[in-house]
Amino acid sequence: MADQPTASERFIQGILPENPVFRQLLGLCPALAVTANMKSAVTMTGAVLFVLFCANVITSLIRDLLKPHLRIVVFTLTIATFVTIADRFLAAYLYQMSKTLGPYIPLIIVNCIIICRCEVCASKQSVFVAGADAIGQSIGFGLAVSAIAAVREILGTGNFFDIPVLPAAWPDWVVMILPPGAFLTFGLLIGLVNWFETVKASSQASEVLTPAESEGS
Amino acid sequence: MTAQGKANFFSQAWLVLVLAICFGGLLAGMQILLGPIIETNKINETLERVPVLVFGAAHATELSQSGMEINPLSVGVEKAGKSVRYNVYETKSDGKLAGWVTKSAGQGYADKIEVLIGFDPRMEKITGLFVLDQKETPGLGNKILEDGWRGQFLDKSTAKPLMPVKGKATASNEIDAITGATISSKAVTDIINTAVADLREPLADKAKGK
Amino acid sequence: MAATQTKTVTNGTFAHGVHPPEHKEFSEDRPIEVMPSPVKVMLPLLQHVGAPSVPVVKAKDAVAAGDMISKGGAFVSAPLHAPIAGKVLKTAVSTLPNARHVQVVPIKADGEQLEGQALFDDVLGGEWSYEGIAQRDPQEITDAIAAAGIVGLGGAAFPTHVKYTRNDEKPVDTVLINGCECEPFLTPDYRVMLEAPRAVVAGSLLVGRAAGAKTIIIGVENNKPRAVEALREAAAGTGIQIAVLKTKYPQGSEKQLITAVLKRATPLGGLPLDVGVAVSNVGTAAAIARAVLRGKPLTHRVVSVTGAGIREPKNLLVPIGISYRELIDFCGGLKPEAARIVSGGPMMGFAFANLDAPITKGTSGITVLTDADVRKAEETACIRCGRCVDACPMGLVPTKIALAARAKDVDLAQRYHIMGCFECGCCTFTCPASIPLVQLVRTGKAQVIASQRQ
Amino acid sequence: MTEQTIDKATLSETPAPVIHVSPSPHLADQSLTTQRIMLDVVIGLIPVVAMALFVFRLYAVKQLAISIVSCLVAEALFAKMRGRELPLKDCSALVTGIILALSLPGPAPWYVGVIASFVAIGIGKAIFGGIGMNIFNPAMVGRAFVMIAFASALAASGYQDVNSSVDAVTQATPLDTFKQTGAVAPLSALFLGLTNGSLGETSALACLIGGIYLCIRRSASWEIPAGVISAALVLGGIANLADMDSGWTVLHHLFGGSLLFGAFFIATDPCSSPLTPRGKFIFGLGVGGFVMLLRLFSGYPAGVMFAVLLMNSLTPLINRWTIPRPLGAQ
Repeated sequence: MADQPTASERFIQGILPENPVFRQLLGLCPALAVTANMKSAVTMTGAVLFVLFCANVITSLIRDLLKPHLRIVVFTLTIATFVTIADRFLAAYLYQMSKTLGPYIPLIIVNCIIICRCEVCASKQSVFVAGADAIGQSIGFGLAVSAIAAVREILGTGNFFDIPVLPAAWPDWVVMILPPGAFLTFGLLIGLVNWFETVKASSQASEVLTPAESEGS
Repeated sequence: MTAQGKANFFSQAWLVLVLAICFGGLLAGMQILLGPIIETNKINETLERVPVLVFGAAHATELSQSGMEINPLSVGVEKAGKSVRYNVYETKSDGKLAGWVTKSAGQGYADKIEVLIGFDPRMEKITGLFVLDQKETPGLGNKILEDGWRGQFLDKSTAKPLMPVKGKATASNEIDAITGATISSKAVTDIINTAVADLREPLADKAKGK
Repeated sequence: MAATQTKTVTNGTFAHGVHPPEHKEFSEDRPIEVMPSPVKVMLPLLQHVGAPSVPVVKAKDAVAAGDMISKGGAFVSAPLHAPIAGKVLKTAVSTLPNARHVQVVPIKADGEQLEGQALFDDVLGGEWSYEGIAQRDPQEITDAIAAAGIVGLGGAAFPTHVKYTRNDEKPVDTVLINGCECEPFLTPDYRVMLEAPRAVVAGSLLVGRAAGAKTIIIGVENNKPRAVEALREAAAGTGIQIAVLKTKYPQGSEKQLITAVLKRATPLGGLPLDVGVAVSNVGTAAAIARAVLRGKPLTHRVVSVTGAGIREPKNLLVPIGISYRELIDFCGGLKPEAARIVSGGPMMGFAFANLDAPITKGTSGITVLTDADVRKAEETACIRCGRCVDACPMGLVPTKIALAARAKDVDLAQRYHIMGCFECGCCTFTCPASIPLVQLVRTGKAQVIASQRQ
Repeated sequence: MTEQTIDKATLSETPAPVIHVSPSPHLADQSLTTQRIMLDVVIGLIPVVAMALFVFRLYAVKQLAISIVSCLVAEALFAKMRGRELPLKDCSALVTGIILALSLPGPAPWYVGVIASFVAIGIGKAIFGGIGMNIFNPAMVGRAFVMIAFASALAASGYQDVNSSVDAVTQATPLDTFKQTGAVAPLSALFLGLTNGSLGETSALACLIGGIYLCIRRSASWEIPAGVISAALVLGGIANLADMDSGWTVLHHLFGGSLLFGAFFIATDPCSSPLTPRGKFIFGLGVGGFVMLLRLFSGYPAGVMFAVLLMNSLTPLINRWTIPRPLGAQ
């Protein structure tokens, strides 16, 4: 257990280095379905944060009691409970948003981010680490869906959080708020992330190489 | 052997069972707490619209404080041997019948369009139109949501079927079609025409009967 | 006679194929010249398809022209004979243009040689009589062909006696004599048809008799009207048909020729024998006539030295084993703009640089190409225009096979019938993106063979 | 005197030329290059462009200029981003630009052409790995994008500008007029192209002239237009027979809308159509069939774009189905 990451490492990693959407390609269903505007993306992030945090904490608390072959059942049970709570809560206090998000809140149950974090982190590490991991991953998820939603909402409607940010002459790219826009934006952003990664890797590689080369000569 | 097997089963699954019971309790508690709020939300969604469709947006807020009464009814209509049911909301102001609101739906360009239509008590004119649900082309067909376009239906007589026309509407029963979305415009108009044809007589009779 | 002539195919052809520039003008009007006798020849022990031949002479042995140098090593093999009188030297190794390293038996000229017109008359000229051919014993003819070491002179160099050995399971009903010469530039077959049509006809009758074929057809492309005329005259009264075919590359390929003339499809991976046909080149037919009627082995052949890169293009009657350098020098040498020396024609021949290599039985010509002939265009992306599909005479999809070869995907390559390709090069010739398709197909074939060995 | 001998010596001594060795074949059809094929398409498009300029005047000039410039700029930009050599010399971006412009309505705003071009080259082509690797027709990818993004500019109403000084633009497109009011445009106008529509699609005559040139040059495979036209004839014929009263005959179906333009210039894009002649014909049938289905049963008056994109997605499957039987195969 000595090589398990610490709480702060878990937190940091979730945000960018192991970003659930762009690096792990998990939770793509909401990333594509609820990113037509910032409001629903942020609400979705909130729901994910709530469910992930609760599920991680509960799983971590009972981690010593888990039987390996029953762990998925327990994860699913826990997740489903908190998803249902989140869903009811939205229906009660954010009725319009709950209608917009439609089936995607219940679908958090099968969102791989959560089951993945329970499996990878919470079932092995302490409550504190699991909680930090949940927050880190949720922030990462939030950043990713917000990035997609920002592009789609701004290009698609000229608005950001429903506030006009582009001049009225802006021709709305309706395609961006339609499903094809989600796929396009997502694909292009992943490409961008990978490109950054390659550039970073190659610059690091050349840094490593340079002293070796000078030694060689 | 069986006893041992059973014991084994419980030793394996006790955690799942305990969790299931705990979570079940939690959910039941949530439902008791939030259930009524959600129910109200659902009813309000339609009912909030009803006064606007009968009295117009300006009057609706003033009136809602006073003695307004909304009764959901279900009206059956026999049509070509088939029975069609409409959800109709009877609106009363200070005990007097103020108008009717009916939910109606029909095929649009992309998917089903669902609307609420308001009528005066005698079913002679349209007092309002609201689109509840639609999936028309953004930028074209979904202009049926816009107030300006829906406003055209206000005070239209139910005597003659409405007609969407391209360009400028001139006759009293004509509606400006949305440019580039004639099909969506026609779909909404058709929904209204059907609802009028089906409900005009039964509701007018009801109003007289009261 | 009249009945057989009406059956003659005109303008027959196969599906697909390409029209490369013919460029026969360099050498088609040059009568066959007899190469002066060389001081030395080198006879590769393997210059045919099959097993290498086994030497029967030792160094320092004196040999006369026509003496056997080596005997066939197996059924599919061919013996070698000395083209000149001389002394056998020590066995050496040489690299042939097809990049094969082979053992060669060098012979140093010694004594009096047959030269000039006398040699020409001995090989191709003189009188050719068809009398008695129909009464000859077929086995005797085949034996004579085998003893003379005759192989396909069109380029493939497949031992000829193998084709005409009677096989009761697969009887031959038609013998096709191939005078198409579809390779650009090359003209040796054309000159043989013009200058020794009776030798060709005699050889055709002999192989027809040997194989027991009912029909003998000589196929010639319609860009050689004079050859057709000469053959018609020589074949008059023999029952041999002359089929005039549309000029198209690769008309001279066995399978394509059979389709063009007989409308028969040789099974994929099969031989002409499977459809009751035996095919031989016109040059081979002439050599057979010489072997059977005059009892002389295959020691000389006609070679074109041609192309824009050679000073004086010529058709030469040369002894087998003479070096490429001597031929090029005899034709005035290379022009400065020469860029590529090809053994054979430009479509299927081998580019090589070792000019000291010897001419073999299968060498039909030396084509010297210039920079202008050789495309230097850079390879660009395949835009799937499908021109290679239109060009492939086998009905394959070259671009897909090439793609599979690049990806080393043996299964995909086989799904597209990679082994059906006979590497005619039509696809590469036609490809607008300059993709080396046939070259990739060759790598793909090697991959397939390697995977089958495992 | 010395000079001469030197000359002679060099002559006999020099087999000086550098001799290359490479595998056969050593000849290539030098007249045939990718660039030449693309130029052929441009030549084939000349009658269509001329007709568009004649009918739509400045509208056509504007759209052509915008699309061509944007496509070339996009091609250069994306090539640079991918670290490739400037690929403009293969002319494929030029072809994409012209076809894109010709598939747009004249009055479409300037940004439509610009965005369509960048999407066409970027998402339609560069992302797949550049020319030859794209599975969809780039011009149609660009057009589909703007069609959904700017629905109002590219829907039937986007073609019409009542106050325009150019005659054609003041009318509604023939297909739309028929769909809305049942009025049928005269066949001669459809054939010559004096009606409104996408810039390149109006003149059946120009499309036929350019298309036949392409087919003769074999820069477009005749099997594809043959497939499109036969499918259109059969389905249009059935529709015609089913509704004899409608003035919209099978010939109207053939000459109206972008059917011929699509058949000859869009569906024949080699990269995104099948390889074998049989596959090409099936592809053509599919395009023609989808066009007619979309025309007869959908809200879109013309469906060439969607038909081509749909069939593009089926191209790998068609290629798989139509592996030709080699000579002599069982």
